[in-house]
Amino acid sequence: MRLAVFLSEYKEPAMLERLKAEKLGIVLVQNGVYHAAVKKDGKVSPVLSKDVEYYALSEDLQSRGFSDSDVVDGKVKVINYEGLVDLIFNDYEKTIWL
Amino acid sequence: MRLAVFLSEYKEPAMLERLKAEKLGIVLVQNGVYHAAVKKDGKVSPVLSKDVEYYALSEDLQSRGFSDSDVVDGKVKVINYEGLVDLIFNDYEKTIWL
Amino acid sequence: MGKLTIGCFSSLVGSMSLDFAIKLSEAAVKKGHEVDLWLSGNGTMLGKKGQGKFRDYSYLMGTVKELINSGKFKITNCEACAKARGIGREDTEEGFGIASMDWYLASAFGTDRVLHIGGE
Amino acid sequence: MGKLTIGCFSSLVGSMSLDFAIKLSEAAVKKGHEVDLWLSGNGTMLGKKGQGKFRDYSYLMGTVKELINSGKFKITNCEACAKARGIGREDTEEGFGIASMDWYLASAFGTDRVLHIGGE
Amino acid sequence: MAIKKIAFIVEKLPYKSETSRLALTHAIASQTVEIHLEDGDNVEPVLIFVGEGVLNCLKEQKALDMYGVTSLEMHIKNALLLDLKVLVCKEDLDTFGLTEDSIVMDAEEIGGEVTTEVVPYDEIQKNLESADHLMFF
Amino acid sequence: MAIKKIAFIVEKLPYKSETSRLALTHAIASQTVEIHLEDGDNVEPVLIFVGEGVLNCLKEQKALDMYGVTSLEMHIKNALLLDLKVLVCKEDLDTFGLTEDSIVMDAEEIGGEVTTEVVPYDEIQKNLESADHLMFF
Repeated sequence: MRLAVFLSEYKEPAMLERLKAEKLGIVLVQNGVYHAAVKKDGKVSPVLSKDVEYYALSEDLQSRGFSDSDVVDGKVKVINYEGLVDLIFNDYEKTIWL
Repeated sequence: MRLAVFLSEYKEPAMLERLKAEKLGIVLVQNGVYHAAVKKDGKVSPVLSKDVEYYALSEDLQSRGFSDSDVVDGKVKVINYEGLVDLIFNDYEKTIWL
Repeated sequence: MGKLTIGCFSSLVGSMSLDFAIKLSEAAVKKGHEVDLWLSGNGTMLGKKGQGKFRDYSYLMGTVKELINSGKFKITNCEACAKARGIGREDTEEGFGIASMDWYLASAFGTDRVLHIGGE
Repeated sequence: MGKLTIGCFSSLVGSMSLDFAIKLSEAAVKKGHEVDLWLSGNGTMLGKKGQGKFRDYSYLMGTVKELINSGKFKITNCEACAKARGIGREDTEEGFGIASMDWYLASAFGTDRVLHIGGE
Repeated sequence: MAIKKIAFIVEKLPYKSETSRLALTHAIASQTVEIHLEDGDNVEPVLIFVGEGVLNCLKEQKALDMYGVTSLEMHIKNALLLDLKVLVCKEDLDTFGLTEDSIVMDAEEIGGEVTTEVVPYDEIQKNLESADHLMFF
Repeated sequence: MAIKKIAFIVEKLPYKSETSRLALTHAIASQTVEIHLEDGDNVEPVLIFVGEGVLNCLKEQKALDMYGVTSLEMHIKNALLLDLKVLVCKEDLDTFGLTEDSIVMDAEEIGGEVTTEVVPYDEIQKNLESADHLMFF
């Protein structure tokens, strides 16, 4: 399956380790964007250590004081709500909001 | 100070490690009672590893399928709402709800 | 063009999940998609009449009304969840449906994508 | 006998924190203490008129009314928080106060114990 | 004529929030969804308890006595009574030292015929894959 | 004549929930509490940001543009404008690699005179001890 996992909080949900999918995307929204925008003790969030697609919502980055270019890891693609709509319809079949 | 810390969730809040008090009590309520009632991978919750007073709310244990005697560590005193009132007025001066 | 069913179980004001659901609906409708939005749990607060518009709290009713007027957006409150909170038909803004939980499953049956946003 | 000020910022039904606050108030009043209960954030939903009484959702109004009648219990909604959610005076059950946030601080000033229960 | 499979996945604890309760009531609503659909169309729900969510399945929950709200235990029995498929993750039960004796396995006393299935996570993953839509509570 | 000190401790992140915003608005309400009290009595608030809560203090929050809600940044500036004591935990800023440059340190542009104080956790602990009541948001 092609699965988009929405992560809305700044923690590492146990479920994230378990989910398998042919194509897996992790969409950082709301407080999930901190995974993309800050390092803790100098380290990038463990959430970003998987070999999957990553996205972060621009509106939620900006609300919290970050610009799109503040993203700490180049593999995270910054998208806006319009991009998110395309992602949901074109790139993935199923979604899970953690 | 004499400080009662209410723990209402089944996780280990970072703040718990930091708080210092002459007399510290940890009151397990709501989903905090799981710390007192279940072991994870055979181990008692790290929340119970401090040298402080522990209490668990009987009504919240029972709601979740535990009896008062299911508490996994003898140092946790099971109390009801009436006991909690006495605790707040007689044994502690300040409270924090984590 | 497709159809997206969103379920939002999070509260108004107390959480930003409803803001997220409405912004996503807006972007989808703008692109020509249809959206069904199911409100359950504290999400049912969104339809309450008479919400004050303060800058410290998000106010979504303006956008919701525009979405309803687009003809491509259906928004429905879970009847029991709303009623448990004292929100009946007379308390609910026009344009909001009120239905039992099978409405959400029926929408999910006939849709292309489901985004289920759980409660707090 | 003492006075306990409880602030509850958690939602009705969506969370059990309001149930906790009411049960604690009940136990305190039964022991002869006074209780001030401040409702802010989603906690303001507690005072909404017309809440349905279903067994799947907690229904606290009966106990709240008994507490109010005891004369040892004051319950007050945060005005802005309630209004942002569309809950004005006319939507609020009798016996509930409506005040700005300084009411809570004033209560905390003159009380023996404060239990502040945060939001979700 | 189509059947759409929806997986209701419960990973949250009961009571603190309303989430796991709403998973149950929404899954049970599949019993009446036909009235909205064409002849022969239907929704097939599967209820899945994983992670800390398995603690929803404990027996002897006294929530009704203590707080006047229906227990999750009773909701699960209702789901079984209505022949819903209920899966509980074996590994997660093990984590909490729980066995089939500790959890709601049937609804016999109210006339239920199907039983809870304790399955390895792999089986749950298969159900996520075969479902048309996922609702994660 | 008495002064009661209340500590408003913010440990939650902004925006996902309303909690940290309500900490600010309640702390600021101390400005008008006198009307409820006897002459000379007053409440002295101290606002404390610890743990992940320090992320509420970041500059350049565009919440108003994006979602139409006042940013936490603006609330903190209001608190400083009203001469509230604002403490931010140094160790927690370090954890996130933040410095005084990254956070709201003053409200000069709206006429504020006091500044945010970045202090070690020990100092925060002392404030918890000297406070009459604690409100943990």
